[in-house]
Amino acid sequence: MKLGYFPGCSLLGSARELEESLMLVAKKAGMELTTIPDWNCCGSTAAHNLNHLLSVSLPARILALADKAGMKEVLVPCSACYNRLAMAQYELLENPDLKKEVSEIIEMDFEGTAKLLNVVEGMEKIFGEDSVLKVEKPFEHKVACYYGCLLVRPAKVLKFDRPEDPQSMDRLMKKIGADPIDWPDKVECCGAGLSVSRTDLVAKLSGKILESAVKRGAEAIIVACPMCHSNLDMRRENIEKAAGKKYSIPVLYLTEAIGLALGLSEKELGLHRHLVPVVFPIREKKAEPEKAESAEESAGAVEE
Amino acid sequence: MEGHPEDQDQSLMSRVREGTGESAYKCYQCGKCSAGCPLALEMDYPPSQILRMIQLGLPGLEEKALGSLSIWLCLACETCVARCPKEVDLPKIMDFLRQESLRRGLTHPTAKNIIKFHRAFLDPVKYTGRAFEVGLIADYKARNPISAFQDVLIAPKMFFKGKLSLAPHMIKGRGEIGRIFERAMKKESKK
Amino acid sequence: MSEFEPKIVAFVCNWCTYAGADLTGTSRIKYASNVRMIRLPCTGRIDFMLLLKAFEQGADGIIVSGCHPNDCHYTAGNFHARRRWMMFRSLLDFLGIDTRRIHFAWVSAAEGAKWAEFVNSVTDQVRKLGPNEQYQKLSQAGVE
Amino acid sequence: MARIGVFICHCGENIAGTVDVFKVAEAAGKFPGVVHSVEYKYMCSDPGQTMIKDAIKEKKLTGVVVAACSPRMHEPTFRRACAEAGLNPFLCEMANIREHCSWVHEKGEATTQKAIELIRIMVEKVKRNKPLYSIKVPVTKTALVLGGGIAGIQAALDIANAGHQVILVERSPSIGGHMLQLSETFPTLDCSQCILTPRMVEVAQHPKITLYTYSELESLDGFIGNFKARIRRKARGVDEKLCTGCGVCIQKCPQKKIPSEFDAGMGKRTAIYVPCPQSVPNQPVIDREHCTYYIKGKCKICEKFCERKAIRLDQQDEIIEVNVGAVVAATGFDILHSKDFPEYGYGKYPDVIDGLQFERLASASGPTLGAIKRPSDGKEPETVVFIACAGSRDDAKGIPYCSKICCMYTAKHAMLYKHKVHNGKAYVFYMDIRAGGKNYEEFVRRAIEEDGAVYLRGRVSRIYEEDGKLIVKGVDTLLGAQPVEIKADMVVLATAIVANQDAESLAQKLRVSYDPYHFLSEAHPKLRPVETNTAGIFLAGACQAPKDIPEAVAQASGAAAKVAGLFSSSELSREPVIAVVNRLPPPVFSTCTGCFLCEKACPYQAIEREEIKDRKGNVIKVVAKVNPGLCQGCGTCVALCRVKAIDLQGFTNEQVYCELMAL
Ligand SMILES: Cc1cc2nc3c(=O)[nH]c(=O)nc-3n(C[C@H](O)[C@H](O)[C@H](O)COP(=O)(O)OP(=O)(O)OC[C@H]3O[C@@H](n4cnc5c(N)ncnc54)[C@H](O)[C@@H]3O)c2cc1C
Ligand SMILES: Cc1cc2nc3c(=O)[nH]c(=O)nc-3n(C[C@H](O)[C@H](O)[C@H](O)COP(=O)(O)OP(=O)(O)OC[C@H]3O[C@@H](n4cnc5c(N)ncnc54)[C@H](O)[C@@H]3O)c2cc1C
Ligand code: SF4
Ligand code: SF4
Ligand code: SF4
Ligand code: SF4
Ligand code: SF4
Ligand code: SF4
Ligand code: SF4
Ligand code: SF4
Repeated sequence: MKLGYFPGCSLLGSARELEESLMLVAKKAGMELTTIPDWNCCGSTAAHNLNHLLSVSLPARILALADKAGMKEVLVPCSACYNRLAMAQYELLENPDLKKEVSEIIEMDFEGTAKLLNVVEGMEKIFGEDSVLKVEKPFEHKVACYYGCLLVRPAKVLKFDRPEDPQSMDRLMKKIGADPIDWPDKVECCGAGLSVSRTDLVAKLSGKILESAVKRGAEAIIVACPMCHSNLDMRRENIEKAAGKKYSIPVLYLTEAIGLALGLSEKELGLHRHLVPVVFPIREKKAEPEKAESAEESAGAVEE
Repeated sequence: MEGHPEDQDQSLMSRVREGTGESAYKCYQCGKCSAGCPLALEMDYPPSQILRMIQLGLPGLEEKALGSLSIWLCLACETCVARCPKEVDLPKIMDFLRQESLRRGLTHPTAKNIIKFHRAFLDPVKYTGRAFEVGLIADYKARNPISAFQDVLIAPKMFFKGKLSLAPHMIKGRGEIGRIFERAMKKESKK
Repeated sequence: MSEFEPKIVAFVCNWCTYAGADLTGTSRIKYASNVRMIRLPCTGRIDFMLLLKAFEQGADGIIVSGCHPNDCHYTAGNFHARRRWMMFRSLLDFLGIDTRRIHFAWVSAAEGAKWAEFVNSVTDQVRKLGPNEQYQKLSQAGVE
Repeated sequence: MARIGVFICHCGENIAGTVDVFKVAEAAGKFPGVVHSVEYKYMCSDPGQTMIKDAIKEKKLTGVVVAACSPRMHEPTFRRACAEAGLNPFLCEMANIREHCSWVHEKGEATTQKAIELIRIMVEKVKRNKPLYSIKVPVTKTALVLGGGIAGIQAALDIANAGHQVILVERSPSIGGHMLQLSETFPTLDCSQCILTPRMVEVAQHPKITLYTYSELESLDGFIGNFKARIRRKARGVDEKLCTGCGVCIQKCPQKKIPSEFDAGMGKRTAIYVPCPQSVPNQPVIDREHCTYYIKGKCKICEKFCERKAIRLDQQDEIIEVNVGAVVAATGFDILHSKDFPEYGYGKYPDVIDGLQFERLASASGPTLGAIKRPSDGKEPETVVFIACAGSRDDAKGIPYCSKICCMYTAKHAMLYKHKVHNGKAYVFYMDIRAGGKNYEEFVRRAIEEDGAVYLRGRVSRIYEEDGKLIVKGVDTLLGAQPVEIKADMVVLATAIVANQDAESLAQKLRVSYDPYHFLSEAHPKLRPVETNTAGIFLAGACQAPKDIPEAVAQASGAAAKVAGLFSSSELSREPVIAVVNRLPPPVFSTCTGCFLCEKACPYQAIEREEIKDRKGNVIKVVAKVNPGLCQGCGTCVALCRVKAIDLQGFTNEQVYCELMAL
């Protein structure tokens, strides 16, 4: 199987481990990822904030390159890039005038035929129903699946999962033996693009998310987005300072968690790159049989 | 950024409609957006009030909206539009207001840092085709010496974790990207 | 000034516009005497071939008027008329007939003054267009 | 050969002042076919009418044109005069030379000329007029009422009390509708069941009302005065004639955990059940979906214990056919359900409930006997948040309209809660308070001023659970849109009022139109609010739009008055201005090609399909046929028919073309 692939800038830098773990798992599943040749930055929040045309044109070039390379489906692991690309694609397909204008700006014909897949959809493909992959080391932890805002909204454009209470990552986690908690902050915003310029606000928002997960007994937060990861992991000190409280809960990319369950090593998956060490509280092994319960029920059990 | 007088005597309301296809009149001020907005409490005016200022179009209110901090704090998290009963695309309007605010030179003083950051982010993209995290931090620090110290603190850690590469990535289509920037900038400022 | 007095045929519905024109009368509002009214139960009854017939009979202008949307005595007749008019107009364009000779209006039973204004304005406009020789020419061309 | 008489009126100076009536009479006399042309001062006066009558007889007129005022004024007068002289009234037309001529133009040649032309047009028309006869249809004086909520009950009682037979069809096992589920009712707070149950009993006992519960309309054919309805009586599993309603079967049934529809899921019921103890009729039905016997093939405990041997486990549905003259649709409403509120966790958190569930909690006969206890743990909630406009006025949820009653019942709920839980805190999030009825605003103010309900203007964005509390994230727009967070023990959503799920299919069965939200449409929003555009079918209650009880009752009585009016004579007389499809001798039968464009366009569903068969019964052709009971004479079909197979009597193609030829 083959998929087009758009890494995005942060996967070359601050989110290297997302790329590393994704590639390993994909390889194990025999999935070939072909990078869009000569791809550029999607412009991220910055372009979106400052210049609308730019924020559409930069993704348009990427999508045009994908079309040119004949890619039917493109996996975009960074949620931020995924969101920008999908939005631009939607806007351009809806608005022929804009499409014309942008085609001129990027000096290429924009068709926008490639279907974009986010990292969760990508993992569903790689590690789906008929996957050859076997869970070797069940990831038996209580986890909080954190989707963030960019993966599900706007629902009209992205058409991915339920926008208020998504389940797809939870399902993947159950598949590797984890126990996803039911919590209300799955799609709350972590502060995203204000990470550097208003770290104070990011610390507040991300802090709320951490607190909510920890309070409900989560032992790890599973994320799908480099921005979420950097805000919850790299900004941990800021969060702790703002909250006046320490948090040891690690933040893993879903690809890393799946990689671990598939028996890949921490080192290969890039876990050492996290600022918050990936350690779990030691649990005494209970002899009771596997509980196949719904997320709601398990959450209820914690509250008792 | 130069003002276009014939544009300015157009009401902000109709400018928004032109620029975004969204009508601020659709909003009936239920406040659901403000209730769910993660940053409403940090904003000088909660999102629904920004819309109200546009709706009324009374003297002074438009400038107040364009000069607000709110429009720069908006994270484009889309929580508001996802729940808005009238399907008002607030983030899109916020986008437009930011650009309008820049065009009219009305940006809120505290927003300057945010804008500086965005510019610092885009600069390397313009010249190399991709974002450059080390450069970004250095550049932003240069533009904004006061609040960058925190990033200076974590930058070395990131470096040692292998998360920062010291050289920017140069793509082949750099020339194209440069032209994309030029055209987009020119066209937007004319709007 | 030209001596030309256009002949205008109005197809109106019984419930709204006919009654509205009655009100113009009861209110003694004066208007151009060029118009001849054909009363029909509803604008929905108007077969647009009738309009061609009117042109053929020498009408220089045509008015079609009925109830306001949603006020149709028969619920939806006026919508049907509207929809057919859209199709008919492209047919007229195709035939080369000046669509400015046909005017559509909504005049309710309470809009006596509006009726007078409307008739006057249509009469003025058609007067400016001059006699509808075009149709005669066209139809003759078609015959020969 | 036509012999037309033209009668020109002066109307005193009203016409003669601007139009030269003498010249007009002279000109009209020369029109081909006109054998008589006179003017007179006041045509509508007795001498004027006599002139016409005499002329008809003396000159053997075959048509009459009265050139006078608007036909909307005196057409009936002159048509009657003609009829009295033995001329078919539809051979008389009027040329409007007053409202459309003398009153609106200056005195002068042009005006006189116009009057002449207007007459010429009518002369040409009347030459083509054919005698028409008004249509008489017999009326079956039995009404069918669909739905046994308060609206259906009221309509049935009013019609029956006017002396007519009524058949009342109710889908559920008992009549009463939503009102039976309510605790107390605004704005007076009287107990719903106390005022409703006597009426229910009256229905059951009324000699003129036949009640079919657990039944549904299968199909309806025919037209005003002459409908044929097929009604499906679903198998109750109980012989109504034998059952005494003792309830032993219900006590013994082992299936005890079925969520009760009547209690809006707050209570449980058995498989053999009555919705509530006050049900009318008070005989149980067996819910086959949950009954052990139907699932597993054995049980029959009810049968064993029924002393009256009334249980009929093998009963089948039965279809009965009835003839009725009028139908009243009173099928009520539904409320929006949980899947539509993911942001409020409705359906996920047991303590987020809807208005009907709160009614059941507050009802003295409800599952908690009127004590306010939250569903999750049965504790008394200390803080309750009420959310108005939940789903209503919400384009994103496809419901842009206001549900009209929720402002009122939310105030009622806050009030009832405060009456029962004195130290409790009641918060109401609202957008506007719509309390336009008699004593309504006063009622809402009482909830705020006397009972201390706290009203916050703003919508709630999100509800989630934390530490056993429901966190309600709202806003107060009166405080500058500041976010407000309330930790609640229970949340009540005033969910939108929506049409029944099967409203669309019901409308299609009845051939009445419905709005985009599937509420049944009235014939005119102001002047015909209880009629539909299908003659003989009327509307009552919330099936037409969200309504409270007073409105539902008022409309029901209105519909009943219409039915009684219709039933006041045994024959219905209608104007013959209707469409007809031509019929020709074989082998053509009709020029109708069977395209049925007319069928789609007719706003009254008056076009039917008729099969033309040869002697052996083979279908040769399917052609359109107009149902004279339904056709209202709009003529839309005529305009559409490409082969001119359908024509409108009184405004035929020939007539209108000839009018144009006379221009
Ligand atoms: C939470 C709540 C609180 C309320 N409180 C008040 C109040 O305090 N005061 C007040 O004035 N109003 C109140 N109302 C409004 C009141 O309930 C309605 O006005 C009233 O019930 C409308 O009566 P109805 O007969 O039109 O409809 P319904 O009560 O809905 O009755 C319709 C009946 O038709 C039956 N039916 C449906 N479809 C079919 C079919 N196809 N064939 C046969 N039968 C069918 C149904 O089973 C039902 O019995 C409240 C409503 C709600 C939701
Ligand atoms: C400014 C305004 C705008 C409105 N706009 C709308 C609108 O857009 N749409 C709408 O639906 N409604 C509208 N309404 C409401 C509408 O006018 C009323 O609903 C309607 O007129 C009520 O009709 P009625 O017959 O009950 O009362 P009325 O119209 O008041 O008629 C009562 C009649 O009884 C006569 N009368 C009074 N006392 C006696 C007596 N003792 N003996 C004999 N005769 C008597 C009066 O002279 C009068 O003719 C409007 C009302 C107002 C004030
Ligand atoms: S949620 Fe929508 S309608 Fe409500 S105040 Fe915000 S923008 Fe306006
Ligand atoms: S998009 Fe902006 S305004 Fe809307 S909720 Fe997010 S931060 Fe608030
Ligand atoms: S018939 Fe009409 S026009 Fe003649 S007198 Fe009577 S009211 Fe006047
Ligand atoms: S079916 Fe028999 S047991 Fe049940 S209520 Fe009727 S009579 Fe009583
Ligand atoms: S047969 Fe069905 S209804 Fe009767 S007792 Fe058994 S479960 Fe109940
Ligand atoms: S009645 Fe009140 S609560 Fe109900 S939809 Fe209308 S405004 Fe909202
Ligand atoms: S439109 Fe004319 S041809 Fe077609 S079905 Fe109707 S009557 Fe027949
Ligand atoms: S005249 Fe109107 S109502 Fe009668 S059949 Fe034709 S379309 Fe239907």
